[in-house]
Amino acid sequence: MTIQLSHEPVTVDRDHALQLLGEMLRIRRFEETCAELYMAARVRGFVHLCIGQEAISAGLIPLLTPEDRIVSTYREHGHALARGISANACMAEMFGKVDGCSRGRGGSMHLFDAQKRFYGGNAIVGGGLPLAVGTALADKLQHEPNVTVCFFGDGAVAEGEFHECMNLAALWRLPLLFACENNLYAMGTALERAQAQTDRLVKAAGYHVPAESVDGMDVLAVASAAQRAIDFIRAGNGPYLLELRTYRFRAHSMYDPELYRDKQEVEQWKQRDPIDTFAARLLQAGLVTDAEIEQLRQAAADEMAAAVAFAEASPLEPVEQLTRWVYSDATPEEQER
Amino acid sequence: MTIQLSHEPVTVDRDHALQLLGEMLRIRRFEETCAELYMAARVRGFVHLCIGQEAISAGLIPLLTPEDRIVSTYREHGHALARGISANACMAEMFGKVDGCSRGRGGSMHLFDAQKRFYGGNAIVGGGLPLAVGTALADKLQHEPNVTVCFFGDGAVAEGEFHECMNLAALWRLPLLFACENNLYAMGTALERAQAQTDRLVKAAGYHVPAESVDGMDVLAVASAAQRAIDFIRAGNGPYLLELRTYRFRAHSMYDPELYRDKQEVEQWKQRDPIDTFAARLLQAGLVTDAEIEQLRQAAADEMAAAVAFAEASPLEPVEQLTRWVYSDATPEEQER
Amino acid sequence: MNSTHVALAEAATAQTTTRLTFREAARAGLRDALARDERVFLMGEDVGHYGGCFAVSLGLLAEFGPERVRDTPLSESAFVGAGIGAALAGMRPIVEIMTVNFSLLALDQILNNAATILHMSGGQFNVPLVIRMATGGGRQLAAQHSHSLEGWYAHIPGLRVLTPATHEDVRGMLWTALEDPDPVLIFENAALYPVEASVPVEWSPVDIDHAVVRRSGSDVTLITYGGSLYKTLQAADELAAHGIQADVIDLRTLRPLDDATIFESIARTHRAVIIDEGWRSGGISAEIGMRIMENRFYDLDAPVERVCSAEVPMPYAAHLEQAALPQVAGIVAAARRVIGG
Amino acid sequence: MNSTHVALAEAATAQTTTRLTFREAARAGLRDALARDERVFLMGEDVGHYGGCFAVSLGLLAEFGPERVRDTPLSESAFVGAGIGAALAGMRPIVEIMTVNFSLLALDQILNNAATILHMSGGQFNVPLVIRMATGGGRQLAAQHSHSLEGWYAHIPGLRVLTPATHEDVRGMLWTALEDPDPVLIFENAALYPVEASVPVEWSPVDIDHAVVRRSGSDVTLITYGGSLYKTLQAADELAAHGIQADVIDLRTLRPLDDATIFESIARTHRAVIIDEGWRSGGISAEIGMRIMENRFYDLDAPVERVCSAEVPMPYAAHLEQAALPQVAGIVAAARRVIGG
Ligand SMILES: Cc1ncc(C[n+]2csc(CCOP(=O)(O)OP(=O)(O)O)c2C)c(N)n1
Ligand SMILES: Cc1ncc(C[n+]2csc(CCOP(=O)(O)OP(=O)(O)O)c2C)c(N)n1
Ligand SMILES: [Mg+2]
Ligand SMILES: [Mg+2]
Repeated sequence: MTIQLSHEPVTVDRDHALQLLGEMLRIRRFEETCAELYMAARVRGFVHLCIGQEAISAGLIPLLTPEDRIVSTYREHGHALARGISANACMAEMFGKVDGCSRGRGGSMHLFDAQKRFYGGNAIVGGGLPLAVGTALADKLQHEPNVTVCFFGDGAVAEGEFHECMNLAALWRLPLLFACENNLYAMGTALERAQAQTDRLVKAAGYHVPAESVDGMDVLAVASAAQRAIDFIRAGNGPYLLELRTYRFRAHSMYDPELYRDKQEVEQWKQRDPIDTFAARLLQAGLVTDAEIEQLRQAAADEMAAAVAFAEASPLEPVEQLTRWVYSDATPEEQER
Repeated sequence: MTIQLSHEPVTVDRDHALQLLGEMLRIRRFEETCAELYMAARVRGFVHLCIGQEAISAGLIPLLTPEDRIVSTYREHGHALARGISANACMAEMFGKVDGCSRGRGGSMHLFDAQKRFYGGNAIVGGGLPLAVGTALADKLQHEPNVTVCFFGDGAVAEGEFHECMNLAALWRLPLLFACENNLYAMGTALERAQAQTDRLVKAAGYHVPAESVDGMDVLAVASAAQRAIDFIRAGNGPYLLELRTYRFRAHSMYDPELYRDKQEVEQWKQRDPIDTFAARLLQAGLVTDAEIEQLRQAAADEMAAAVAFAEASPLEPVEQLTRWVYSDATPEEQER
Repeated sequence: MNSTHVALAEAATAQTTTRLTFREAARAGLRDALARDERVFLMGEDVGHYGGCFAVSLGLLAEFGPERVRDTPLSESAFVGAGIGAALAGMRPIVEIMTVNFSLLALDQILNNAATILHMSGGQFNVPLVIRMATGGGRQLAAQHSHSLEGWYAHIPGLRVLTPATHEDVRGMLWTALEDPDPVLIFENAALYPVEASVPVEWSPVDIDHAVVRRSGSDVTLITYGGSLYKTLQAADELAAHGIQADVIDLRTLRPLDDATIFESIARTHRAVIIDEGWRSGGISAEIGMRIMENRFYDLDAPVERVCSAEVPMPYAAHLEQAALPQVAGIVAAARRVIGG
Repeated sequence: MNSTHVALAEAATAQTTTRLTFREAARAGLRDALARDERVFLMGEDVGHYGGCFAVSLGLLAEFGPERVRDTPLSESAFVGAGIGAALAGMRPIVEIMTVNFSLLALDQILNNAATILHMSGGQFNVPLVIRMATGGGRQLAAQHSHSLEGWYAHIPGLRVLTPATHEDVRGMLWTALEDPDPVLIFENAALYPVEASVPVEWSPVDIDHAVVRRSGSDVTLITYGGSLYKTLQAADELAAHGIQADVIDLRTLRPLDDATIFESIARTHRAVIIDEGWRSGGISAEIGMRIMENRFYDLDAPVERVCSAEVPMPYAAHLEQAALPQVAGIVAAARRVIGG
């Protein structure tokens, strides 16, 4: 069994279990595909994989309504896929194609989808937090019962924006879930070399924000804690901080000699792979069969292969459109003013 | 007797008492003079008075060595005078004269003195905190036993810089005293309308920084707490946060209709005037006489009258020197490059 | 400054007029916006209980309540970013930053988010946000409260930069700005706040696409905006006394620049001086001059000149500060030089 | 890019040479500085254990220890400000900001403190601080990692802005910068890091006061800096093939600009094109052009032209990004236009 930081027993039925497992497998396969494509120089730029962290996307995001809002980081493939942005649109974006979810302008770090209320991939560490305060404020002002979820890393906690935004959200009782994906490193900087106080709960107390720390490698624990947090927020009680304790199995981005951590540490965490451990639990409990898991795996593989084909077939944005959307309504010629 | 938030009994002898009282009276008189001069349009710009807050400067600053460093705010007349920048130099600065401690370039908000290691008057709220981290870091790297004191207001605590700097100072165990002058308002914004967590001790715990809250209207309480803090820091234990609970009796700056607070609240706080209450205590204890207090008052009046005369007599910086010191060694002509 | 200015405002209208300060005109714009559209709210430090650091929003809290006239803590990055987020989610925020120097704390949000998200998202997310801030020197507020960075902001694609100089513009531009689907920065020269003028009682949105010729002449083009407009008009008066007729262009919008109005004037005058309270090197004055060269080189009878602020952090002392700022005498001298004195 | 570049570096020296990348040259500069002066330390995100986000500082932690190669948390404003404070208190800090876009988080400290304190204190406190950061596009890093804001920074009085383009400059300028009593910003175009060249084994500080003519010609002046130098040299080769000889000026320092070198060249060529990877409007290219007009108007045979980046947030897709950046063909075409093709 996995280590479980949250307390209460979590129950899950077969369909739900398969859905959670399937989502994690989709994300994993998407990212493994990206890594291969990157090696083959068909995807470029900075690519940050969340391999190892999939339980967070799979556990939390399906709890949201379609009207809820998500603000994310450059490590957002999992969030985007779990939110329902199609693998096709995500993959085409990796290829810089016009059918990408940001028309090829964003790339891996900047997946956007207005329909899904997915406010991007933000690649300024901490830069999404103020936006999330704003979307939550808008919902509050418009009396909409929506929750905004803002994902950010352990490293982002050191930025002034974290502080300012925790305070604003608490002061104004905004419907905002601070979802801190603590994977113990900010690039090569271990948490304890970056922050004097590593206990997120004590930190949250500095803003009168309720907080919980949860095993982010356990999709059920994530779902259960996230549900508590979302219920709390939707009931009008203001913001909530969820610390999702996790680990990234891969390099920070595609370039990274990983001088800053032990191979052994990585191996130990891999024992807690959110997919393998969950699958093992389900098998042990007799809830699903090996064949069913294999089927999910195959479905993910097929989906991502199709996504690659889709992305390859997608055209490029015509170069004449380069200056389109610097301003909203302007034609390319007008933009040049 | 005054309300005393700090616990231990404080003892003070006659000379020390007179010195503390005298310093507060100097600061008070300097600022009353500034207010008059402002009304007469002989001092301009933004002028922020610390009337009501004098116990902080008088209690804390004399505990420092000449090698210690001070980084301050735009409300820094008291800090500057207590640090030993002459009233002449401060007053000439208010007049924008060449004998001003910043040669007239700074004005009320930007008093500087390299010899006194007084790193300014900073008028960006929170903007001095990173500088103070830097001077403390320099001392640590150079194995100098100095302490940096950084003054800032309650309002500055909301800025990201407070957060980043508390963390850096704690992480690196820097010899830095965070001296928060909590006068309950940031311009017109009451503390509880600006900050979700108003308990500074809980906030400091968010950075593993030891902290103490002290009655900033009681010069002895200030001195006693400050000594504890400075001893702790100088012993190499890292930073310390001191919350000095105080009140400004005047407007935020010279322009301010004071719509945001009750006259009654101001009157109540004036009952706790740091000068009057301390004088009363000393008289009651039979430590000083009325005549001695009157003498101090007169000395302050004389000193400030002389400072005005000095400032008036001081010449203006020649206009040809306008571009001097944009860069260090350049002549005005070179600056124009 | 007053006489030219009043004349200007009064010439502009034959309607019923009322006298008010620039501050009151700005406030009237805010009040109209709040009354007109429920999605509009004003947010910033001390906009509510204090009444605004320059008293621009005085009284609006009582009128519209604390949800819509929202005091913020000292957290420029967070509340500017919150304005962006609120705009993305259906609101029409007006964010006030007290002074342009403080806006640097929010520049990451302004450049990396507000100006960028529309393009980076492939056109999906526009940011209908208005940010207002005070700018400019002349009030002895020294080096952290007195700069003029509006021209510098005009470097950033994705932003619109407005610099109202007249009472009608400061009142009416806000309306137009709020109708813009993209982020608009409005820079109000704080030295203008106390200035009184007569303005029409009835009023309407102000064009933010075009510069306006505030005075016509055929000998030289004087190009300016914001607080420098009045000095420039005064210089034009002095030049007229010497028989030199100046065309005075008030740019109003620094991004995008209205090249056509500038070029049309140059085609008539063949000479130009740019007056800008910002620092000279790399300021908006350089861009304007460069565009004139690129597009109207063969129309020019002399090199374009600039009258800008000295390249110094603004000093406190009055005599130094005034020496650092553009002045009427300097404008007149530059104009005479380009005319070939 | 490589061939021109290598030729350039090799032509420059008759001494014993060694081959290294631009990254290694930058590292060599850092190592020398750390070894030479105890007051020097390097501070920034991931400069230590990670080895630097672009591997520039790889190995320096092991060599100099964690006090002098100091990893910081993600706190740009605080650690840049800490660099200023440490400089004020006797150290010679080198602060690294990973990428220019992130520097916006520290702009308040850079402008309101670093650039201002000397003047505001009446000459008492100078700030001997060096800030290094990566700049530029071309690596498909999209709109929050790819801009070229060095020209924009050059607007700020009190700063020096350096843009080393060659291996010798990136190595030797650090030395000179550290000897400067005032804040110096060094912008390293990240696209250059992997480029190899031969450089002398023995080396010395590099002049940061003067631009340098990298190639001589009398038909047209091409003015550039940083990453665009190589495209410009390539364009000069192509022009030469058409019988047009270009003078290529590498500015090296964007503030203060070395006007004399520019004007001297214009006096010979009477024509100029400015090539700048920054955005066009209000960029350093405008300032250069404007200065040429102000000072050498009557020397010019044609308006000065600019080849800049398109005014868009940098897109990810390679074809769009390349279309946004200055390219050789565009430089050649502009040069031919000013020559009157
Ligand atoms: C403001 C800013 N500074 C630095 C960077 C470079 N950078 C990108 S990701 C990263 C580490 C962030 O760590 P964390 O918040 O823990 O998220 P993780 O990458 O671990 O998911 C850094 C330093 C950046 N993108 N933005
Ligand atoms: C970054 C910044 N934002 C806003 C201001 C305007 N301002 C000057 S003082 C002040 C209030 C600060 O309050 P506090 O920190 O409590 O200090 P106090 O004035 O009470 O001493 C404000 C909002 C500023 N100077 N700098
Ligand atoms: Mg992390
Ligand atoms: Mg206060």
